[in-house]
Amino acid sequence: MFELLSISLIPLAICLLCAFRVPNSTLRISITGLIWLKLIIVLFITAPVFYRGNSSVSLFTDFGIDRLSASFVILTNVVAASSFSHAALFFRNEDKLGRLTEPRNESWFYFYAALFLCAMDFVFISENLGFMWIAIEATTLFSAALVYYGRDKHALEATWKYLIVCSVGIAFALLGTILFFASSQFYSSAGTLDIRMLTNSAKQLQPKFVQLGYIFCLLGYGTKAGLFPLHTWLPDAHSEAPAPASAMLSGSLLNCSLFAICRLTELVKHTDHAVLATEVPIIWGALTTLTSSLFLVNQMGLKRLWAYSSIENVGIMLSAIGLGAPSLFFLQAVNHSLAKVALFLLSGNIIQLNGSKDVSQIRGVLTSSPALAFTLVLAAAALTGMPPFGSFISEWLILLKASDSAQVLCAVVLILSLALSFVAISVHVLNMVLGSPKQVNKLSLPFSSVLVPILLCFCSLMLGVTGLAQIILETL
Amino acid sequence: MRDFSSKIASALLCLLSLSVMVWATITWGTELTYTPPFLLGVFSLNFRCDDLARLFIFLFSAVTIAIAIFSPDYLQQYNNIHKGQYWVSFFLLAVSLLLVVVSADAICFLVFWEIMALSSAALVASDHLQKKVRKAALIYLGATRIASAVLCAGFLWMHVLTNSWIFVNWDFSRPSTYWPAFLILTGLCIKAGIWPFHLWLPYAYSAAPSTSSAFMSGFMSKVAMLALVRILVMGHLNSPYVIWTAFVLGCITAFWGVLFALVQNNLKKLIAYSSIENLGLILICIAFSLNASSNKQVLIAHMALVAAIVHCLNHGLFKSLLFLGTGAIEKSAGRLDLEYLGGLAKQMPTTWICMTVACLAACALPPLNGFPGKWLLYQALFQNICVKGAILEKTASVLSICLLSAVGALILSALVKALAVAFLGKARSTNAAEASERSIAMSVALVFLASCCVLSGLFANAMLTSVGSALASSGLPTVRVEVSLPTSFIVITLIGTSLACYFLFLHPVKTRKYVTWDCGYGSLSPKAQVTADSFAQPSARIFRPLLRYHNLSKIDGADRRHFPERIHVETRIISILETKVYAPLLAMVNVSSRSIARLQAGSIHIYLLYVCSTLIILLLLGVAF
Amino acid sequence: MNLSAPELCLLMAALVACLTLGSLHLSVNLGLFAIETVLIALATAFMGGITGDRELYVIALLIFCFKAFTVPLFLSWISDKLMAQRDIGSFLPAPLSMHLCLILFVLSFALAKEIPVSHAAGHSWPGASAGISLLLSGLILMLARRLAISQVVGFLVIENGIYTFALTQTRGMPLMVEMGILLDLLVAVMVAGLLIFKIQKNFEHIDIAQLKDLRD
Amino acid sequence: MSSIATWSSYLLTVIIFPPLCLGVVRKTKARLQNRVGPAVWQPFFDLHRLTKKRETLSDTMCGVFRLSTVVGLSTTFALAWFIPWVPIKPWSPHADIFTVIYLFALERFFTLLGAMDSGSAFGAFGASRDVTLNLLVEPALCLALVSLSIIANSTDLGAIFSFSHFSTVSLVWFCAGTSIFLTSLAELGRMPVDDPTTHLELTMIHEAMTLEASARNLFLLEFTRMLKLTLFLALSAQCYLRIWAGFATLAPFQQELLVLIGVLLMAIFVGILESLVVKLQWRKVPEFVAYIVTVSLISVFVAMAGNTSL
Repeated sequence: MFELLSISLIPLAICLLCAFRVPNSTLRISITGLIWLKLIIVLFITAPVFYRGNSSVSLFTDFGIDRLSASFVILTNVVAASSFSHAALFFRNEDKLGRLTEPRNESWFYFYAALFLCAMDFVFISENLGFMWIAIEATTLFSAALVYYGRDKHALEATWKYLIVCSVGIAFALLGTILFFASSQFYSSAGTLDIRMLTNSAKQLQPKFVQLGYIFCLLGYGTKAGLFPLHTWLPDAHSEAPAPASAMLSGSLLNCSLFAICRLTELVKHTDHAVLATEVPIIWGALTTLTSSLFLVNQMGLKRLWAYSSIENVGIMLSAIGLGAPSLFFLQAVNHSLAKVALFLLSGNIIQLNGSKDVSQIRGVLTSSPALAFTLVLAAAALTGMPPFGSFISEWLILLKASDSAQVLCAVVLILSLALSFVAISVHVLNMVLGSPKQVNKLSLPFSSVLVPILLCFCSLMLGVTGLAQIILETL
Repeated sequence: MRDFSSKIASALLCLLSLSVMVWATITWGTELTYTPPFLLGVFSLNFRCDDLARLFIFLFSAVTIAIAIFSPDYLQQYNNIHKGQYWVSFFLLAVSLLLVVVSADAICFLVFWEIMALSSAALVASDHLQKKVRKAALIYLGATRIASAVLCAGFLWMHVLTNSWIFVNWDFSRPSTYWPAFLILTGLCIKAGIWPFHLWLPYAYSAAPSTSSAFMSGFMSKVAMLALVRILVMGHLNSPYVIWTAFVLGCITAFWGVLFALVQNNLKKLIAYSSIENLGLILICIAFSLNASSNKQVLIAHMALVAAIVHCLNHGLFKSLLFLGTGAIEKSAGRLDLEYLGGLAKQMPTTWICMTVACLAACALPPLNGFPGKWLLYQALFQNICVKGAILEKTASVLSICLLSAVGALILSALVKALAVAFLGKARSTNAAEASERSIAMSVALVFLASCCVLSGLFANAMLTSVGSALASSGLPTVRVEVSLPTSFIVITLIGTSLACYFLFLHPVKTRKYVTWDCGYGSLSPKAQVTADSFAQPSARIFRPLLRYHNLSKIDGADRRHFPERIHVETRIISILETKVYAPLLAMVNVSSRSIARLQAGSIHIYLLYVCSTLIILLLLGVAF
Repeated sequence: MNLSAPELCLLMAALVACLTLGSLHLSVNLGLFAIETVLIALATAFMGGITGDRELYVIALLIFCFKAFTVPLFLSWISDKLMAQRDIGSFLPAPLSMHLCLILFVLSFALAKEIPVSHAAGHSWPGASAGISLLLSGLILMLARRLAISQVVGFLVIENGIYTFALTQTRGMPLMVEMGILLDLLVAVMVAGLLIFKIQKNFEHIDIAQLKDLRD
Repeated sequence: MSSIATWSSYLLTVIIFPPLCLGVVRKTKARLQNRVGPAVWQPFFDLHRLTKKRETLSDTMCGVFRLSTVVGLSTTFALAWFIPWVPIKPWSPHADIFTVIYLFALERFFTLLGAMDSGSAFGAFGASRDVTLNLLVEPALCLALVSLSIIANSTDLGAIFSFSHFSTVSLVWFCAGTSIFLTSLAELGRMPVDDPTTHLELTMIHEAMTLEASARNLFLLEFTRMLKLTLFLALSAQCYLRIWAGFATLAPFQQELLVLIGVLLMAIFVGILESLVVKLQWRKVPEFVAYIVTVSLISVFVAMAGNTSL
């Protein structure tokens, strides 16, 4: 109970701060401080899972953490901490550029972002499928407000699509959850939604309900995760949200729904229908990877580009889940989140500098701001799985896992689409970075605005060149 | 100040290459293995340095020292090149190349291979304000990523089969390994620029600063060949399909490369195509060695392999010399289009002599260093005709001797064209007329490499034996090759008779200077000289169907026959591969991308329909499983 | 066919949902939705009577108060405010979509028969068929209608269907979960309502089919 | 035979025979054209005259021209020193066929550079045509020599020409001889390919390349050509002689005699051929060379068949 409170307390504090019309400059500093404090608290709460012998800790009825969820909670908070810290700098730049039309928007941003973060935490710590669903739906609602940050027609359209498509999708996940609940009533009349209990008694569950439930949940959470062709809301939402919000959407929201899918897949793998939980995610993951890398080729919106690349990574992670390797899923999620958050944050800066989201309008970043260009290239390399960055290791391990489990098609498709996405992304990135700038820009960003991305890239690098990945895999 | 930092960087580079050279010399003859105490992610790295790797380290040192001496002055002309970017990527490239050479397992190899690819792409993109350079960098990056994708697939497959990443444990003699072998071959071939994957190479090499093209062509492309030897040859590949594919690809590459070299008018592109030709030759050697060893003809296999390695080393030397010479021309004349050069020999004597040496070597003329490798390949092919064996293989050997001699003749014409049009005759532009040797350091670098070429040509026999022993110590059967090159004999005869002729006939004679024979018209202008285009025309016409060679001429004027007012001549060469294969492929990807993008139609109703239809498909899948 | 009271209510609710599709008038739609939800609340209460589960009464009350009363009122307030009395069109003609819905209603019986039923009290396949039918009607509503408010109504119908399914197959979810779901739903409707206002303000219409600016 | 005799006979052949061959060719042609023609030793006088003249160089030249003439002659001397073109040589080193071919290429490389040095359009035309011809001829020559090596199982020309052979391989000798002979016609700019007596610059190949040469430079160039002609004719003459199985059993001086006579006969044959055939149109030349390649290929395949039957 104490843990639950302490997790949710700081977001509430942030909300209060925002509600009390604190001046923006004070707000930025205090929120940055608070969010790092939250990260430290989260680390304290989750530490026992890793150090004590038992691999899971119950926090409250229906709430608890095991190693996987604890890792995801930490990841989410790291993403949030870097996004919030960068947001402070981002909004200061907006201020300077005179693009912050409505000062209240900023505090609204923090308000909803805090709630959003809280909802995401709850996704991971709820051990009850029902609560998990509620938390995920809550993330949709709060992040919709973040997407609507721009207050213009496009933002409105994106928000509406996001809200409706995700709600409908998530409704199916609710149906799936109910089916799981119903399936459990076949052996105990009260029924249960507790994932661990369901997993333990997997063989006794009503097979047809489990099958149907899994399919509905996959569809529902898949919509939220952005699997092809349910990803339709994703590029719109990611490109309309302000950069720090897109970073959180891509860096942690997608993990939430994938985490739910992962849990359910593990559950179904314990039943007699393991084939369903293996083949469908693998095929779907590979398909998503392939199609999204094709989407990347002619993509001209800067943030849409990263959105599609997120979809691609979701595909890879789904394949990892299907291959029965949650630890690899986590590793890939970490690497993807680090790189992607860095990229979204940097894209925010680039858009601020150039005043355009269009890739074909942005040229010569290297000439106009070398530090930005350098970080962008680093982050793009980290994203596309270039050694020695961490994603090389995780993607390679997933490929290895696929080929070792005789999923040749999956491996081939993954290799192909990874190559294609690398080519597509590098073409776009290099076109932006190299060459001479289209217009001479008098603005210059302080070095601090690339500080967070550089740190993230450094983390990604550390994951690649040290034995950290090995430690993570051994722990999970 | 910047210049100063450039000098420091080049000194550091020199130091690096000298120290690895010294290290390699000291440890010569021993086999060192090293596994760092830390992990790369979850993989442990394995390094192994045998004599074969050391040979390549020597090549590395020679090329790098020359480039390090050459670079600071060369880079001065480029205001657009960010020196920091250039040097950082150069160091990254150098170090990763060294580590690729000594890596003993697939992961290690792949990691440094990718770093090498990225840093070399960064080098290609050095002068990124030019559109052409950006395009080249992107093409290169794409090609190299596809190469590593194919390589990855091959490595993964081998890991599935052998459950090991260590190259030594990979045995390609079982039929199940044929496909992975094929994939690995393809991956390495893409990277080396073997036909039909060579298209990136002329783009990249001509767009990169000459120093980096020298390094890439002189050393990086060889590393792909070394990897072929390390993985496939030492893995005892015996699949006839793979071997014959490699052989045929090698033959086509050699011919194709030299054919396109002949018709290029840009000096750098010409040299880049000649690199393609040489890589084709090396691939022929390797494939031939594989074939012989699968037929248990150890001697021939050994000869061909030695030929491959020797040619790798020698090609590295003379090709980097060629590229650096090109750099010197670029610096003083500003352009590399042959139609703008001419008469440089008088203004740039050092460059001229060094380039002549390099061209002689590249034409494989004795006694320079291009000769031994080619000669040994000829010998191996000939031996294969003489031993008992399948008639098909013998015929292939005969045809490849035929092809090799044609290739030899073609490369001679291509390089004579380059050399003569650029250096001889009169200057075709004011820039060329005002060119001069600009820096002593650059000349020193050229002379250094040229003397390397000469020396390795003169001591070819020693080189052959040391390569042979290096191969033997690297786990291949030891064979003594009796044939030896009559190099010293040739040299003595040539020098003796030349001196005799000179002193007998030419030396004390008084000469008269006069204008070149102009049919009595007077005032022969530089424009009357043969152009690079017209020089290559008769040869190119023969291969018209392959080159898609078009020669259009338009003559204007009332009396067109006797008093033309304006003559417009245009030569066009179309690369069939580029227009008929790669352009459609790219278009296909583009079209599929665009058509899939149409799914994102913007209408929320359609999006909801997607959700419904996905549900139906999933339910059907659920029924199926 | 022997139908229990909750089953009867639910099937009637499903039929009402089918009727919803027949009209383009928003007030009619909202009224029918309210009736449908009242029927579901009733069924919940009956179910509570059958199983003796007290929680179900609470849930019935909540549904009645919020879903059947507040939400339709809120939506009709919006439509009054925006002066949108009628949906401006449907991709499927209204009568046709109603008929389609009726066909699906029958079809859902066939589907529901396939669902395994444990013999615990309350599990009923006619109830399940009502749930499926509601779900499908909601989907068709969302797919066919152009107005933003209609889409929200469609979403609510889907939600009703899922709730019906849960009610008949599991005797209702645990109270906490159910309340959480309801809360989410309410917030979602509120957010959607706010957005509808914004859409009216920005675009001067609430025709969702015209929101096609973001695409590839 | 004592070494002094060997040396002197060798040197005499090297110095006397090349001009003599050319003289014989010219004399034959003149006779066939019903002219008296110059004496067979006229080329000696020509050469002598060239050494007396004053040298004129183009002011565009950079020096590689003079180097090229020297290197050309020295390479050809080296070749004459390598190749066992006469049976009696003071010392016959390991004359590897591939080395021989690349030495020819070396000579050509410098000749081409020399031709381009003056910046004259004619020299460059000639050079351009010469490389075109070369790329066709080179495979033919290479294969012809390879076919000989196959039967001897060695790439050493010395071993080839001292090989005691079987009569079944006479066909190989014949084909290879023909191929070498025809190659020499193309290579040295003789009649069906090039007209050595033409003076229209645009049609010339080899003469165009030497247009800027005068006096001693021209002397060097001319002598190089004569020596090359002699080498080729001697090689083909030897090949033809070896069709007769008894040739190998003869004493060396008999062989030498026969070969020298053979060379002169070949020269006469060249003369006859030059008066009979017309110069081919430039674009038809590849077809002519294709025949040479075919002959060489036949020779190689016959040799392979003979070798495998061993």
